[in-house]
Amino acid sequence: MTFDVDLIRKDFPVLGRELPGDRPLIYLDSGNSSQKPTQVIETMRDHLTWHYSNVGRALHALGSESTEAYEAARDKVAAFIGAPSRDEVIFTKNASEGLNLVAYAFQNGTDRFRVGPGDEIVISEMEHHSNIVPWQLLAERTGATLRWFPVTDEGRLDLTDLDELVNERTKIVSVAHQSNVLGTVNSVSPILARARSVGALMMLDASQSVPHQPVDVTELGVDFIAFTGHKMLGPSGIGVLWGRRELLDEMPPFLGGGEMIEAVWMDHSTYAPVPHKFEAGTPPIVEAIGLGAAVDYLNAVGMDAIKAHEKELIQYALDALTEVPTLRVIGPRTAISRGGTVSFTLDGIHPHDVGQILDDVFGIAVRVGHHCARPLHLRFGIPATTRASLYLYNTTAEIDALVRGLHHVQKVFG
Amino acid sequence: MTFDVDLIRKDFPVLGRELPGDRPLIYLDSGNSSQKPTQVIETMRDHLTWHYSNVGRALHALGSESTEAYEAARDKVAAFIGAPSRDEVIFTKNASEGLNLVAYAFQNGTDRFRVGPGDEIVISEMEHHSNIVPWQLLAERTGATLRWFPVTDEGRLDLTDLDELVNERTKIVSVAHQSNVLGTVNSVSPILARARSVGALMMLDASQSVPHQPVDVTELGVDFIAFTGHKMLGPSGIGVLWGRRELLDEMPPFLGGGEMIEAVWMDHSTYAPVPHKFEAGTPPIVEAIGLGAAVDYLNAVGMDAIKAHEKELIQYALDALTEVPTLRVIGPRTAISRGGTVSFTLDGIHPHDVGQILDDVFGIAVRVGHHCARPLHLRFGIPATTRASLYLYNTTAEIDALVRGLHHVQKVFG
Amino acid sequence: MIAESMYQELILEHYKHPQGRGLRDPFDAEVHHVNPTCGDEITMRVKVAGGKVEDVSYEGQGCSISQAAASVLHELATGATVENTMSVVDEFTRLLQGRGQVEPDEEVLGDAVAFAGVAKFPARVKCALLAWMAYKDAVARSV
Amino acid sequence: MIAESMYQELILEHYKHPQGRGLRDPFDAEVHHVNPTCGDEITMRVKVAGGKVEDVSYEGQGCSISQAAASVLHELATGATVENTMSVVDEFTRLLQGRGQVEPDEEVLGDAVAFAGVAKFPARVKCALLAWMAYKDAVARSV
Ligand SMILES: Cc1ncc(COP(=O)(O)O)c(C=O)c1O
Ligand SMILES: Cc1ncc(COP(=O)(O)O)c(C=O)c1O
Repeated sequence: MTFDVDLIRKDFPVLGRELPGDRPLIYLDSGNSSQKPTQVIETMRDHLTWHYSNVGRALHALGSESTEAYEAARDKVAAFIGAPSRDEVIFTKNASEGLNLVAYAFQNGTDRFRVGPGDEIVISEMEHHSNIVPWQLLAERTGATLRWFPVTDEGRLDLTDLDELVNERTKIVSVAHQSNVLGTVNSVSPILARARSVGALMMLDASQSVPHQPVDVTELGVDFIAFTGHKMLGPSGIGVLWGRRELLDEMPPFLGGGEMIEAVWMDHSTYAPVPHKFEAGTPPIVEAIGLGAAVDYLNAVGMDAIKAHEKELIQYALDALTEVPTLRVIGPRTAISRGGTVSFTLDGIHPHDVGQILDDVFGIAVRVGHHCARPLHLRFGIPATTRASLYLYNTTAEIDALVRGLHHVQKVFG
Repeated sequence: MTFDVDLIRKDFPVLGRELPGDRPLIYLDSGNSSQKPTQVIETMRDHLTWHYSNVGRALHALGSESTEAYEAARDKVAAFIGAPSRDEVIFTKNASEGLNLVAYAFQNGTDRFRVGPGDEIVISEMEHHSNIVPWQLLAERTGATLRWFPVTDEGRLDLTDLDELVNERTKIVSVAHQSNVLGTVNSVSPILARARSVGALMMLDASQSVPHQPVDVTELGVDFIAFTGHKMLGPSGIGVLWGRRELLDEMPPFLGGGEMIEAVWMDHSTYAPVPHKFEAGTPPIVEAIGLGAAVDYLNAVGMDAIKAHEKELIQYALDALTEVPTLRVIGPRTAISRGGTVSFTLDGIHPHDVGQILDDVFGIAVRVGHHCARPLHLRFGIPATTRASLYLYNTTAEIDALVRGLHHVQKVFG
Repeated sequence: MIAESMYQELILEHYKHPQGRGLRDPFDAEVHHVNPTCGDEITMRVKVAGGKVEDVSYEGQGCSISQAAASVLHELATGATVENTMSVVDEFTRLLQGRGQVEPDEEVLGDAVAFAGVAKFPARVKCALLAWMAYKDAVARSV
Repeated sequence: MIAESMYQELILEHYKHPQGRGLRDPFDAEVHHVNPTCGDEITMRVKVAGGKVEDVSYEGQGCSISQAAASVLHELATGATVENTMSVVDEFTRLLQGRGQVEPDEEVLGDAVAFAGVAKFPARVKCALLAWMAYKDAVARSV
């Protein structure tokens, strides 16, 4: 399959939608959440209509169909990220749950899964709140210390003090694989090498990388990654935590309930092996199946092709945006080691006003605000930015429309 | 709308499905998970196809459409359970998450939300694992003591020692509103009165009651209830925790991440008011919207009518099952204070064999095993039961088929 | 061309040339309000004497709607009776929360009627209300 | 009429009349295995001497498939060489995990070939394997 954006767009009905007032939709907000191809929607609908039942527990015909489809989705996800074992793929409700699950392990666990006063946790200043707040809560509740990598003016991780920041007291380092604001793709290996040398574990928030580039956990060499279905053409309500088997085995249970147990007595329980140990209660069945269909779709297009397409688009966008007077890009200004997300400010015009006029006048959907990364915005001394985030279905024509839109915004506020 | 089961069945395409080998599907496993009407499936599909975007964060046209649909679902659920305020309705991924959320509050909170050695938590022997394991984990991690109500031979809560079990040391009592095995509907008021008199909080696991009878939290008078979308015609991946506003306000955050914050700095955060405080990360958007459609459907049919229909069915089933030799019902044998769920054993035949033959020969879907209530089975001295659980779309003809099927099973193993 | 109507000339004018901006002494109460969804912030001071609003001073950052709303509030409130301003605040709130279905009372609202278009945009309603809620809070604390 | 084929005469026979049931002394190793999805349990003892299985004794509860599988195992293993039984276990495992696609080697399996139909029912595969996995485990611990 050669990459054909027009063909791809046909799979996403909403991209052909007209908003009230004859505005064709121009969707530049995939970093927030992506649209869904018909293939995903129809897979879910078909399952709900003809094959649905609870998984695991049911032995009847529908139960087997649901269980097989659900577990097949796990196989697909495992293969998609190069997981050594399917049992290392834990379905969560979103990326946030995966990050919290690991953070809670350090509150409830023993030995290397236990932090207290004197222990350190390292994150970075460019994190999404979902990779900040769980660790803040952990630190607060255990007395451990939270530390973080600063960010350079160019929007890259500042590793100058790596050896001081990640040290013998560090239990875990958790950073974004790709920033949802800056677009920066962080280079993992120097941090990982340091973490390994001091015996710390390392987690990646891969929410913005897995949807946009080939990700192989074996190659990455980290201990955990979390990502989320809705940003990769899948439905809401489903996320993934991947972790090394021996670590998952060692971690304490997170949520208790049906399906995560081996045997229960009133006064104690034993737990199922992973992945089920971490999947308490009825899982997001149809959502996992939808995510499986999304993975099939991404594979059919090809993650390399998607990455290449986005690289072209962002190169084009970075060039085109330089024409807009006073526009300041927050993050790398070249298409090197960055993905298809660009955030910017315009002098004297608040992002809310930018977003509203782009939407109302041109049907252009961008995200405005701090994008759940308030500390990063504080670091750049700005309360908010306007963000355009691109995906496989976007085109250079849409970027042209954005630039025209920004000129118009400046006219209104001129 | 008068209750017409034939009309209702038309809304559930799968009920007209033929399984391989010309077996019409007879679905008697709704206590495990219910089927979905076309109205729910199409609502989800339409949203995914034309209106989907992330909620809360996005200001553009699709963002508003998704946010309005998501929040409208909250309004529907709040009205459905008679919640004094929509802000008391928290969307979770399932009932288990809601139960764990409250249990974790007692690990991470302060004052009345804090347990330690000497404090007691009271559950019952008829609980689903999802209302046992979270409290076991809490007790284990804090040193609190877990205690439980026994169950009578008839399958009712044994309240003989109520005053001793629930005492000044009790911090919370959490019991099933309706048992998923016995069908028993527990009477809440004596326990609640005692809990109130000693200053304990009270939670109901309403997973099996909200789908099957009118439930009004104001009338019930308890502090928390948890239930789950997939058992009430909604999709998987969505559940509800309802709690009293002042308690939810007092509880510590559970999962940290996007959308549950007010402001974030690197070293601390402040949190959004409820319900958002407890909805970290991208919520199950389309799933909540699907649940809203399920609530609309249930309202249109009428919860009183559904309850009455199930009462007729269970009366019929209890009578019909007495004809099957050696069949022993576990749970109340009369249709008083019980719902449409019946579990039983057959002498010398393991439930797995019962379930398999019912399914393979007749297309009858029942659940077999301990139904995530192993302690209850231990209490009755049996490893497993066969369970038929009924819902609005079931008929007496289906119960007749079950009885015929059981006779056949006995022939095979005779 | 849907929402440009939201950006009334008057709103843009107040945004570009905010009236009474800056924090001034003396004051009876100071409050700080934040809109967490967008990060808009306002610090507001009121000085009340004998049932009359002597000064409303403020400092803030945010979008044109939130900033213009503060400026318009300053103009309407300064010099008016507290009682009077409270009925304006109530009417303004009613208008903004009316999802575009409420017929505004121009008599009461004066210039603030320019915000009628904002009511159709749920996500922006909080922007318009930020300064006005802060004002209500500040007045309550000043007594 | 799909799965009645799963309930072979031979399986029902072993279920109704289990062979070698009961825990006996002497033994070299005892193990307890549980199938958490259905609660089936088995306690199994083996006595091995000079490379030969002298006794396989067991006690358990569960469905016809799991109980018959234990009974068949007892018959096949008792008196055979350990090595020989291990190849039967391997072939049995291969058959059961083959999702109904594997052609069973009757030569190796003997009576155990009756379980071929179970392989088509993923949820029941664990029932059939319970005793056999327990046996493998017990033998490993006996050396
Ligand atoms: C009584 C009861 N409580 C809790 C649950 C758990 O619900 P879920 O699996 O959706 O979390 C169930 C159903 O499985 C149930 O029947
Ligand atoms: C970098 C990053 N991390 C984490 C998340 C959280 O994902 P979710 O909201 O699905 O939990 C997001 C998206 O919102 C993100 O962009």
